[in-house]
Amino acid sequence: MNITIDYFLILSAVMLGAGMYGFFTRRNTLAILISIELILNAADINFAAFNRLCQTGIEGYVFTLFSIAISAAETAIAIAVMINIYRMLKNNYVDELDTLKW
Amino acid sequence: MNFLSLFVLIPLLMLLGLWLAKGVKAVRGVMVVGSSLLLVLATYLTIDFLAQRAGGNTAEMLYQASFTWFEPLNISYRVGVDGISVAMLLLSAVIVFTGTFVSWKLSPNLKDYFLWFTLLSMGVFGFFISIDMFMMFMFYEIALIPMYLLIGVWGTGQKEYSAMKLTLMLMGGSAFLMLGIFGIFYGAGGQTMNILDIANHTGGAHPIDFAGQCIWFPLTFVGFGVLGALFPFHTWSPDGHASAPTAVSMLHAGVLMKLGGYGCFRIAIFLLPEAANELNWIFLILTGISVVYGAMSACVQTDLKYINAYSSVSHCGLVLFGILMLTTTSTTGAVLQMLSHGLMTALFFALIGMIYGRTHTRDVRLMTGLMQIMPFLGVCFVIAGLANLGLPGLSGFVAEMSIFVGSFQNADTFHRVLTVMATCSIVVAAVYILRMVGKMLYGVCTDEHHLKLTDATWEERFAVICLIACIAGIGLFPSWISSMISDSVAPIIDAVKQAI
Amino acid sequence: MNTESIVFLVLAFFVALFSVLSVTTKRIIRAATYLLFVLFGTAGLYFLLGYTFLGAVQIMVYAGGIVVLYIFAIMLTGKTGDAKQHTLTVGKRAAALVAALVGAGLLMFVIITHQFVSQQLGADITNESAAPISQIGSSLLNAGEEGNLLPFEAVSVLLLACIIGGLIIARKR
Amino acid sequence: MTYTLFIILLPLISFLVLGIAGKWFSHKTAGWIGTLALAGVTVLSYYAAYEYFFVIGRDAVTGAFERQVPINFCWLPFFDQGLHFDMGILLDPISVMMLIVISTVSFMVHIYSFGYMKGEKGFQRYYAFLSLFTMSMLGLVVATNIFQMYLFWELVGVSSYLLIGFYYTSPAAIAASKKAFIVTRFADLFFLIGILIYGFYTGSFAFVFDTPEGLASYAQAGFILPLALTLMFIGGAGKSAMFPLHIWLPDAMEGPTPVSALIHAATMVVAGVFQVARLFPLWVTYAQDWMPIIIWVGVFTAFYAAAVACAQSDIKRVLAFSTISQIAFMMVALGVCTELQTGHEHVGSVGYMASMFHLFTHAMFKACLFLGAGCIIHAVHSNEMNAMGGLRKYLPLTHITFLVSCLAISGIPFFSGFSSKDEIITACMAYSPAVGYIMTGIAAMTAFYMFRLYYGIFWGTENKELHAAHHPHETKVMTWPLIILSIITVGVGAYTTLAGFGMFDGYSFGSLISADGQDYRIHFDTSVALTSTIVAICAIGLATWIFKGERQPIADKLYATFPRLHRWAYKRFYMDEVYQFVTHKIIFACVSKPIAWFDRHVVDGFFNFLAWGTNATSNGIKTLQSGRVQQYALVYLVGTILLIAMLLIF
Repeated sequence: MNITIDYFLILSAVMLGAGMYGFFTRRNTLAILISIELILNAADINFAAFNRLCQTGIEGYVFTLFSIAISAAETAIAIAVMINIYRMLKNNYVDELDTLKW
Repeated sequence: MNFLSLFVLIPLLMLLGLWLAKGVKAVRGVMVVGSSLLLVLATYLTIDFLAQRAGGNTAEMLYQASFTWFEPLNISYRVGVDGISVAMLLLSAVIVFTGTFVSWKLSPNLKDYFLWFTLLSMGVFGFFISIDMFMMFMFYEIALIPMYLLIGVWGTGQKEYSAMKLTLMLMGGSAFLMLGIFGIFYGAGGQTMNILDIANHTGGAHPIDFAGQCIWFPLTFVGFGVLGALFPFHTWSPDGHASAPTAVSMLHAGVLMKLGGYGCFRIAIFLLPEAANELNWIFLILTGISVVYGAMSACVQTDLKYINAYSSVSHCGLVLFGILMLTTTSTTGAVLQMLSHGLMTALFFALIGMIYGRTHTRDVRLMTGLMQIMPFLGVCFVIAGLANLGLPGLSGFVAEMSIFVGSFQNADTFHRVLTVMATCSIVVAAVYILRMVGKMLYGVCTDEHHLKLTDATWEERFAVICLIACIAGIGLFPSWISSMISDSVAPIIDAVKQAI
Repeated sequence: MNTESIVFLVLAFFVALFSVLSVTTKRIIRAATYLLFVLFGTAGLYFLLGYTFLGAVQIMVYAGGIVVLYIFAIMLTGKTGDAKQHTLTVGKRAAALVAALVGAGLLMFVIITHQFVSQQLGADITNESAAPISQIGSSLLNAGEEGNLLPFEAVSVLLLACIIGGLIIARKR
Repeated sequence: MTYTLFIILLPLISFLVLGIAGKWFSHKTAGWIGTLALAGVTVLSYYAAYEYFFVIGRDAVTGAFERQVPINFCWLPFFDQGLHFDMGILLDPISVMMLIVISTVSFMVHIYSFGYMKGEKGFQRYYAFLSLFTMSMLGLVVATNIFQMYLFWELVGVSSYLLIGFYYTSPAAIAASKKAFIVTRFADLFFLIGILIYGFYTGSFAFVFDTPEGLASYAQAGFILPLALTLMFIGGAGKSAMFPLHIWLPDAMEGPTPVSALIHAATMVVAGVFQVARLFPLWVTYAQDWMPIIIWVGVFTAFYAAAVACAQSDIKRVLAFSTISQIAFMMVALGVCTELQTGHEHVGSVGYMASMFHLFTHAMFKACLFLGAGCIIHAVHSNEMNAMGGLRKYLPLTHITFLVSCLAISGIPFFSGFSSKDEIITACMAYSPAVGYIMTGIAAMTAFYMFRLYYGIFWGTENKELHAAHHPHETKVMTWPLIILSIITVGVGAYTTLAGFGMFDGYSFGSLISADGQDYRIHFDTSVALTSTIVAICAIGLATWIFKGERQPIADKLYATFPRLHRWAYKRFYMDEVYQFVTHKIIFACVSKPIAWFDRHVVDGFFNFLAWGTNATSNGIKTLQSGRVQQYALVYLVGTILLIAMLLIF
């Protein structure tokens, strides 16, 4: 059995599916963020795998690096926002955060 | 500096003055000075206009001036007046002047109120001096928007609903209107927004072909007709008037509704003569219905303002009716009716407002014997009522007779029958006016709260007397103003007649 | 069946399992823990691909930084469970499930039907794409044809902005 | 004769002064201002009449009195067909006669009101309205064209409204004033339509139009001109209270009694007759076939009103119905007039003269009757006959003048009513004996109900308790007008009776006013005169037999025998109820209410529905914008899946 790119892609598809499911069903904002991390990771794996198995050069590699950096930044900000929201509204469930709605 | 522009400039300066004014006294001062200036200006304009006409100046529009405002669409700030506009400007000035006095003690936020009031009057004046379609439209919108706030903030009853309804319906009308205006603009070659240039095409056929006219005519007519309380687009009027504060009702019924009739004539009929000849029967039927229907509805209303609003529907229907009859007399009568209705309905609303301010009810069934308690207001109310039902010697008679005689000059049965139908309204008018007067003023006052009420204050008396003087003035000496109007109407009607 | 294959399969199973667990568990702290496992698994995959630096970054930044942030955030917001999950209607849950499954399925269909021109994991990996750290470093700081200086700078500015933003947003007023 | 302008201006000024500044005047000052203005008007009117008839006199060529138009100007131009609304003063025999009648009666009423209205609240207002009315009525009769007539016609309507509603605290007065105004305005609508038709087809609003073009357009118009005239007649019928538009007049008695005398007996109500007389040349020339309308409306009204008058118990109502009946006589007289040319060989033209003559005499004696009734009401504070009886002891002057007027209206020789009524019957006889006999019969009914009234008031059962409480008495200022009016009645009557029977050959009424303006000397047709006199005397005798005594067994028996008839007549044959039904149950309930409902619910409902629809739509769309990120993502995903699937499939 030879592991080709397909296996990586299927794995990342599973991760993506799981992430999406979590994103749709979770109510806690932090849980949603976790799901987003899953999705990002799936993408990262794809970058790395494509770069390694289908290509010469290092673009995918570098992109993965950037992706990790950006997701770190994103998480930091998101968590800061959520803590702030929690502090103000004592709540972090997405369906109840509707103060600014309409 | 063209002196017509003062009609826009003075309200602008008044706005500035009001903005800077501190305290109620200063606000009133600015309003009184400004509106008096406008009145003086309008009077001067009338005299000078008549003098110029007498001096042989036969130009279609006098005191013309223009500068380009927006090149790509050929929009210019272009002003000029003929007899009709002069009459309307005079009317507006009188109503604004008296409206100031009627709102003397309004609260809260007198200053804000007058700011919007002045903005509204600026729109009205601007509309009447403009001869550029787009400018007219713009001033029309300027006049509409403050109405929303004036009713919504200072109104009574279900004011938000009424304000919303009024604004939305009139805005709907403007949507049609804008379509129509752009239709005319592009139909006439997209070269000019100037009404005179479009109308006075040199030789040959009208620049807008017949099919095009038949599309743009209903659009513009309905667009302005909504404001002129054309059946079935009149329903904003009862609610709007009932909720509006007194001076706003005055200005709205007195002047703003006249924008509708004026616009119908100036744009729909003047610019689209062939369609006007062809399609006027539809609108004649609608206005004929308006006239009788409004009067009939007024008979069973119990709210004073509703009675007057429906009576306005009837009278404004008569305005459009007269215009659509397309004879010089009837159109002159229609303009006279605009003047007369403007004055008398303003008077009526002023009085209703004053009575309402005292009794806190507008239900005729709850008031009796007010004549004994407030004789001045009672007598003026009777005079207003008599003016409304077309008593000779007051302005309504002159206008109605001109319309009826003029309408009857159309020699076919259709127009005849409609005219006869419309004349029926004068009987019905008597019914609702007398019913109202009889219930409210006559009899013995039984309500003990009403017994303590006081008669009019000096500023109220002043406003009311001004209006009555104007009504009686037109009613007793109609020929100068009638001639002034017809001088301007006749060429237009001739042109329309020739367009067939 | 070479070693790489076995390792990959084990890692893939591990990652997939914890991904699913992480989104289905009811307790959020567990979800964070499962995420940690997923991230470790991913790092393993990078190692497997020969990208050791990437794997190290993955562990340091993700596992060491972000998950810790999560844990702190979860603790700060005080609620450990996603209790509200129960209130989600069956219909909505089913819709989400179906959408996720169909999405993933569609993706797999595309992956499987598409013929990728791919090398195999294992011996015949060329050195070119092994990407030694020196090459990465010079690429990141190179403004030339092959360089990635601009995105690098952009990310650095972004990170700076995030530091400041995070501070300001989360600051107690 | 430009000074005639002041005949209109004086009362106008008086109205404005009293109307605007009245409340600062004392009652006395206000009364004096009004009365002096009217005195001025009276003097001017008499002088104008003198000048018109005797200084200017007959035209040398035609031998007729020519129209004088001292003032005429375009008040309001209309711009099509050269139509214009003129205002001016037209003097011809009938307008001059009307000037005399109006100013005389109005002056009398002004004087009388000093006493009658003494101490009333709104005394100044009363005099202001009287001035307004007088002004309008004078303007009406001197109108130079039909439109000016219409203008003043409306004004008299309004002043009548204001005066009927003078006691505005009484519900009956309010209702009566409203009714009067609306009914007459309804009739005026037809008048207006008639004017419109007339103006369009003749190209003018003038009364007489004898240029060739005018004639041509008349000829073209065919039935149009009679139609226009008939429509105008309906207007006149409304003002003159012809059946079925008469219902307002009896109710109008709610106004102060002097007002009834002035407006609802002597002047305004004859406006319709005056209008027909004014347009009479047109009627005779172009619409002769339509004239029976006038006759039969008149005949029926005369009969109907006389019948109702026999059963009324309110003395003012009896007089009101008697007025209706008498005006109908005038109408009939105009209707039976078939030619313009006068002279004894042209019997067809007598009606015009007779009508005008009756208008004149009726104004005088009916005003006298009303003012007398006013004295009585003033004395006993009631309108009902059963509150009176035996008043001759308390009110001797009133009694005598009332008797004189009753004799006049009954048509007894040597009283003015005899001469004019006799001429009317002669004219009717000439037209058709049937009409003549019917009118004679109605004249007898007149005599009967007038003497029923007379005996009911001054003889019969005395209501002693009431009289003891009130001490009925007369006031001097109120009796003077009565005396003057009855002197006129007797004077005119004696003079014309003697002249008519050929005792001497002098001027008579016909010398001044006749259909074509020629001198026409009245000579009675002895058979007609004799018949009507005998009939009248019999009727009076009958009334005496029935009603004179203290107890009235015959009357009671009659009531008992014909209870239904009496009840129907008393209820005026339920005409008011019919109107009530039509206006309230049909027009209000079945037209106005549904229209108002339709407006609120259908028309407005449609726009509210539009608003609701917009709102509902946007509410529907709004739920899509739920603000839930997860839902968005789900939708986004579904969209993506669909797109990809589509790409894969196609």
